[in-house]
Amino acid sequence: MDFKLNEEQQMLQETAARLVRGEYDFEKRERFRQSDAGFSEAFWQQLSELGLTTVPFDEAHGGFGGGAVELQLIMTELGRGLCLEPYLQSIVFGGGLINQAGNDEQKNDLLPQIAAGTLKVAPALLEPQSRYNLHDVVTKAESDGDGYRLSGRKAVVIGGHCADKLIVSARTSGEQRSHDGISLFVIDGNASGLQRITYETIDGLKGCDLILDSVSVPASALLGPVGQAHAAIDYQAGRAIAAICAEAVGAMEESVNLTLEYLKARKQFGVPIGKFQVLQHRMVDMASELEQARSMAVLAASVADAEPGNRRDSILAAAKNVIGRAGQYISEQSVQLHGGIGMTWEYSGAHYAKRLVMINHQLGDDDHHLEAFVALMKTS
Amino acid sequence: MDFKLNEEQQMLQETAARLVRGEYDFEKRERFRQSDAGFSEAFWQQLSELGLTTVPFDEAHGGFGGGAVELQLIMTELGRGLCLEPYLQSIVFGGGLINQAGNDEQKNDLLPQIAAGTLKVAPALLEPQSRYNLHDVVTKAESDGDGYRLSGRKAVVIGGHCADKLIVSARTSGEQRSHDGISLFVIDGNASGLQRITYETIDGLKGCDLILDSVSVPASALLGPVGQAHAAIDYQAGRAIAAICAEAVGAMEESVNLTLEYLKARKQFGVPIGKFQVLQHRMVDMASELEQARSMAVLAASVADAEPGNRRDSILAAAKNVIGRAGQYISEQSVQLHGGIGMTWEYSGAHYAKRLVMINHQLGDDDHHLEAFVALMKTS
Amino acid sequence: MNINFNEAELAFRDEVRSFLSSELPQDIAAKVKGGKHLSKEDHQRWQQILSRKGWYATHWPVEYGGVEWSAVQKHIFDEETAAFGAPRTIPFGVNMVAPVIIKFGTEEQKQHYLPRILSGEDWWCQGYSEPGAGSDLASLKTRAVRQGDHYIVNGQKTWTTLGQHANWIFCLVRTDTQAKPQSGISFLLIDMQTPGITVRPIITLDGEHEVNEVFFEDVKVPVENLVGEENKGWTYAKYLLTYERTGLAGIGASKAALDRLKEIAGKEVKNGKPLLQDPAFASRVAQVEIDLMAAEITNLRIIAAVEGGGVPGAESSMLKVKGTEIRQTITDLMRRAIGPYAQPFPEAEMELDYEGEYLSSDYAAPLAPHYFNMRKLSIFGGSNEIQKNIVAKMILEL
Amino acid sequence: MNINFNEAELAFRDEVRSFLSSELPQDIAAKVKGGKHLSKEDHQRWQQILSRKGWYATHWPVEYGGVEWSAVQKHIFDEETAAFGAPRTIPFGVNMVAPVIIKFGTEEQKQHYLPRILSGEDWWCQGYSEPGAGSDLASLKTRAVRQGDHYIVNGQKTWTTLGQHANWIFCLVRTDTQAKPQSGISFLLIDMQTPGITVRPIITLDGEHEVNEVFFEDVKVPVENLVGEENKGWTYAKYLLTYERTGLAGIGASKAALDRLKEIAGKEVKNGKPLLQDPAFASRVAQVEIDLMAAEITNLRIIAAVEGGGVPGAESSMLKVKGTEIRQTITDLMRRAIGPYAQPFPEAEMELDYEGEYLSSDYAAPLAPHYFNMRKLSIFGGSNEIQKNIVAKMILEL
Repeated sequence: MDFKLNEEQQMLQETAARLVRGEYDFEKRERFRQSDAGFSEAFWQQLSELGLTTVPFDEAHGGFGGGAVELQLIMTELGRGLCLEPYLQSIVFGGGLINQAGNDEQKNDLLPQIAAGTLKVAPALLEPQSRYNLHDVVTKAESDGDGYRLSGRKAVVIGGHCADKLIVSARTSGEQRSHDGISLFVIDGNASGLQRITYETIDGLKGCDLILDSVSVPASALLGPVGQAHAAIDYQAGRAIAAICAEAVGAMEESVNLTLEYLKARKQFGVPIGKFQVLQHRMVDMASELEQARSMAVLAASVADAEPGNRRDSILAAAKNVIGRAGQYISEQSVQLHGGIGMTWEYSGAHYAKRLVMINHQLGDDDHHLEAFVALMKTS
Repeated sequence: MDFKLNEEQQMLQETAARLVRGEYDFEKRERFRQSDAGFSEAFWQQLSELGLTTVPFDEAHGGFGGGAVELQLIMTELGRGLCLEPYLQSIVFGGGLINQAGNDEQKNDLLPQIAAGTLKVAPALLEPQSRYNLHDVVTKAESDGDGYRLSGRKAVVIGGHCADKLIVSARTSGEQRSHDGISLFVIDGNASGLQRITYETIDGLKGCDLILDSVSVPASALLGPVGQAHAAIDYQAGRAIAAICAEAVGAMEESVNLTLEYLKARKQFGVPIGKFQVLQHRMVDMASELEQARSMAVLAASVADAEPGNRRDSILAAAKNVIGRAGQYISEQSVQLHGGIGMTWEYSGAHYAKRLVMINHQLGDDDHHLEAFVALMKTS
Repeated sequence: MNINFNEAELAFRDEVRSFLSSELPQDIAAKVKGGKHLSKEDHQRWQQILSRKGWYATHWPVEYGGVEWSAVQKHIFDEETAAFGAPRTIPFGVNMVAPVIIKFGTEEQKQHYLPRILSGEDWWCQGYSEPGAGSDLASLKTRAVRQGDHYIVNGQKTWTTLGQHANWIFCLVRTDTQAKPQSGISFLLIDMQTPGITVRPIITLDGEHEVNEVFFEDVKVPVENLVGEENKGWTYAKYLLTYERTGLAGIGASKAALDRLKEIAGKEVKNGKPLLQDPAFASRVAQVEIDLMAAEITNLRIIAAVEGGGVPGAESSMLKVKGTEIRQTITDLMRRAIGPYAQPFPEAEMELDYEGEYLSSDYAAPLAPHYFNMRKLSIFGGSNEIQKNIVAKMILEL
Repeated sequence: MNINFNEAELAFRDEVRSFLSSELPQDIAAKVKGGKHLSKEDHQRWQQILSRKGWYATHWPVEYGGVEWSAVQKHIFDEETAAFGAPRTIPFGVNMVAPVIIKFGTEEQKQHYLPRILSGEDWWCQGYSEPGAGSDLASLKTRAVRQGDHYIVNGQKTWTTLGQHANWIFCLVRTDTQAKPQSGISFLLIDMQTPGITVRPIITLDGEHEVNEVFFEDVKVPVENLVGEENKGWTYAKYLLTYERTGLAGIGASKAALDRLKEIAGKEVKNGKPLLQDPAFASRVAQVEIDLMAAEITNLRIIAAVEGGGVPGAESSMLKVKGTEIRQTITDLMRRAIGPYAQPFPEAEMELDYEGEYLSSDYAAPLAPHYFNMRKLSIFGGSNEIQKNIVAKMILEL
């Protein structure tokens, strides 16, 4: 049993940390956020130049051959900087889907570009009625000659606004919530019939809903065996969960630190407010939730690349549940302990607070994952 | 809108309060508890002499003609004294069942004796498999000539150890959890085939399980129309809920007071521990839960005698839910704030702590009543 | 004891309801219920309707244009207006500065200011908090120095709610730096048009412009704008603190919000069924409904005590904490209800006159911002921690 | 980074498991799992089995009869013993007084006391707390006055766990009343058979006799029973406080308790189905299982840090709070699981040799008493409030 990073991992972490520290203060983030892309293309390029975008991919595809632990280290640093780049969507989740479900041709074509950061992809899996349920799919893909024609709507595609290609789940057979009959398609961002309704999110990211109105794609757009995409979606969502847990931990660490500093600096009634016992204990509770979250991020990373099955699913559900609850607690208490200042747009802490709550709305909230955990629990 | 007591009610409250104050300190309670009966027959007689046992009954039956508000006042004082007498079981719940379901002969025969305190009854409605569900009944009552023969087991009959008569629910038809087909029988405590397994409860009361092994009763033992007892059971359980909520409030008030006094008296690190802000805020939270509980006890009393229906059921479920949660919170925090001393048998506070948690196990706990409330909630 | 409304109270409720049915503009109510932005004009339009009816200054004596309502009537009015979706009354003029002027002001001040508040001519804001003095008002630093017939005011106020709409501000200012912190404070009325005043917006984390900073640089304020005696401002502020305490818990608003939550959760779908039929979500809704039920009765008990001649004391602090926790729980559940759609922030959908298509539904856009906005409930108006300090000291005597 | 056990660790776990399978007496394990009373003899029997194996003094250096286990091995041992239902080690001798004697005692003291602890000949109890000094040990009042070759001890200790079984007690006593509160305290070993000592049971709210008061009236204690230097007792007590910190969170015990909870909730019936299939109850069980999972990893992270040469610091305090909350939640759910049958208190069913019929089930009787008993977890051993004070000061530097 060993929680220590090896030398390579330490270097990776240091690289990511140094980059974020150097390139991503709050003011810069605000500028990136307000740009058209909603993030920094320059920073994205630096991620690529430093090889960070290549981390999870095989060497054969221009990758670094890293696993969930390496992704965890990077995501934590990106979380600490509240970074806006679509690393989770393109490198972890989208790349993962292609890597798992794609054929050699697709992998050889797409993965090197994704790893190099020159091609951005975004998974488009949710729908207006699906909530967090990835197998609640009504978007239809009908055979059309050699290819398919897709119609429907995909919801809240974070990073979808800037994706060169979208990885869309659609139903080729089966009932609305059946695990069988879901297929994945890689669709060009400028495909005819594809409309993106772009928006900012409350926590400063960008995304879109996709309207697919008889979008025609060739057979080669199909990712993996027809109707059998659920396994890959489920497995890769698990990898994404582990990654977003790590991101959340980075954001929580920063939020806890900001709050602690504030308690030491801010005076009221003649003393630093951190001298008030109630606030001290609240701060301890925040630190304690952070420890729980850290532990679950580590545990999630340790199973993210494992065989699919009950143990992996349970741990990932548990991790997202803990991170969701800890994130909301730390968010709310950081605002509360800051008082008014914690509620202002111009204070970075407020944006950590928002991101932490919104992470609970990505890839399933704590209620969703508690229910998932119960379903996996031996109850008799 | 008026929360004030009228003069009669004030007198009633003062009478009950004076009696409990005078006759029921903790040492006496310990003596009563250790007696064979498990309570004070003398105190029971005083309740009767002062007319307190007559309160809910009609004047025609030797009663005072009071309602739920009057019962609330008495129960709160009994709760404050942690009184052990079976007032809830005999006067409120048992008497109520006879009053609602009984025919004139039964009422004229039994109610005056109950009101006078000379006859004690106890409702025996639960069963080993039923949890808090009063219509989960497998005890059978089969027609047997002019009468019935009952077989089965009734569970956790508080006050059943000393009851002269037991009011037993049994199934005359229908499935195990059907509302239809439940009948009530008034059975002599010394009926042949009836065995009582007597025990103390963790909070110092006494009760028993009943084993009915072909207990024969005449037709006149049937209380109300055959198979139709559910309505009376449900309604009277509601009256009992309102009463036990009031009892809980009395116990909570005493528990909160004891804790507050302790915070002021006990010194550590050279100051009264009530000077520590964390303990102050905890104490405020306890007081706040008490206020919520008080409000719900008032509200429960205001609907306990009302027409049956959704509003009454919802409010009573809500009340018991609030009281259950507030009681447990106050119990646990009173122990915590007292430290070790709060865990000792010889300190009265520990017994309030136990009673408050156990009230949650009588007539349905907070989970049970939350579920009941949800079932009554308009969800579409 | 009869905790239901009596006949007179029921009749009053009917009167209020029928007034609201006929007089509350539908467009305004729709915005309030939908959590959309309200303009200054919306507020003023509704205020003038109330004023015409004589129901605006519900806390004033009749002689100044108020109404003589019992505590129960005030409560009924608050409940019903919240239920119908009337805009909340902006309290700074009618419910804050006016009572101080009525109690401590000169006859001239009463004659001048009160009618202008009733008519809506003046929009007041509050100048209490400072960057270094939030919950700890006694440490405020804004200075007012007497020079002949004027005070010269220098300093900064913050968290000034809707200061961007205001033409008057009432301030606590330090007039004696030698005295003990609480003794050198005065209560000053300041025309926002006076040279030297700058209002700077504070944008909150939900993107709203609701609060402001107000800077004072050599602002000349006539001495007749002093309320009461110099250096007695702390007393007047404390008077106001006890005065404005009923309704702090926002029970009526929470009831309206709970209805909205149930409506939304009835429309949202989870696995093909209304979310409100999901046992776990329904339980969470039920639990907050139950807690609100209890808080409502607690509120009524306090109101009844006031009715009986009592003064709402620290009990209100306790209820404020509970009430804000409940409200925050409701906003948490509303945000949760819409699942992934809590993330998009289509600001246009929150605007008054949005007529485009909605991204997901007509109710989703404001829910997450609203959740974040409502974090203020446990901070402003005396943080919940301060409220608990008050209860510990005043009621529990710890 | 590999957070799974390595092969050597897995091999060790197998060794522990096979030892427990063959050597842990079934009757004792059944009592532990069923929450029944354990006798002094049960404890001693198990202790002697461990001693024979050389696995009793897991925290001692090898030279005194301990074993050289890594932090991970200790953790595995704790987990497995808890899972198998071994009695918890009574810590006062082997894990508390012994480390102090080893670190600060004389050679004679080591030679005399340590073998008797290993053999089980001596049963130690702890004399720290006093009626006026619970969390605030510095204010203790029990006096020891030097008279020739003896100290004369007068005073009272309390919360002395299992003092009724003990023949030795280690005490903090005041030897200098002039010095600062923490400087005048000494660490004294006292034979319980000495005249002047009285042990009085304290019955706890669950009816148990687990703790005691110990009275000292002119008790003569030989000076050679002083550990280390006079007036340095506070230092030794503090050493012990850091020493005994791993395992405070009781993760192993909580895991065993969670298994038991699930077993019980699988047998209990609600509306004809196992309670564990009730969505609401299952969610509560799942939530505590998840929290325990996180706490377990936190524990492992602390252990790994110790392994790497670190000292478990205030992180243990944080984990102690979380761990006791989890354990208390589990006992709460166990009590809830049995519904109305939480009320009956059939004490006989909790006895060692009960062979009668069970009122409801063989597991119900101890659950409510156990819930009440476990309230102590957040009080004793430094209340959770004190733990948070420590974290605030030591880690957060507030």
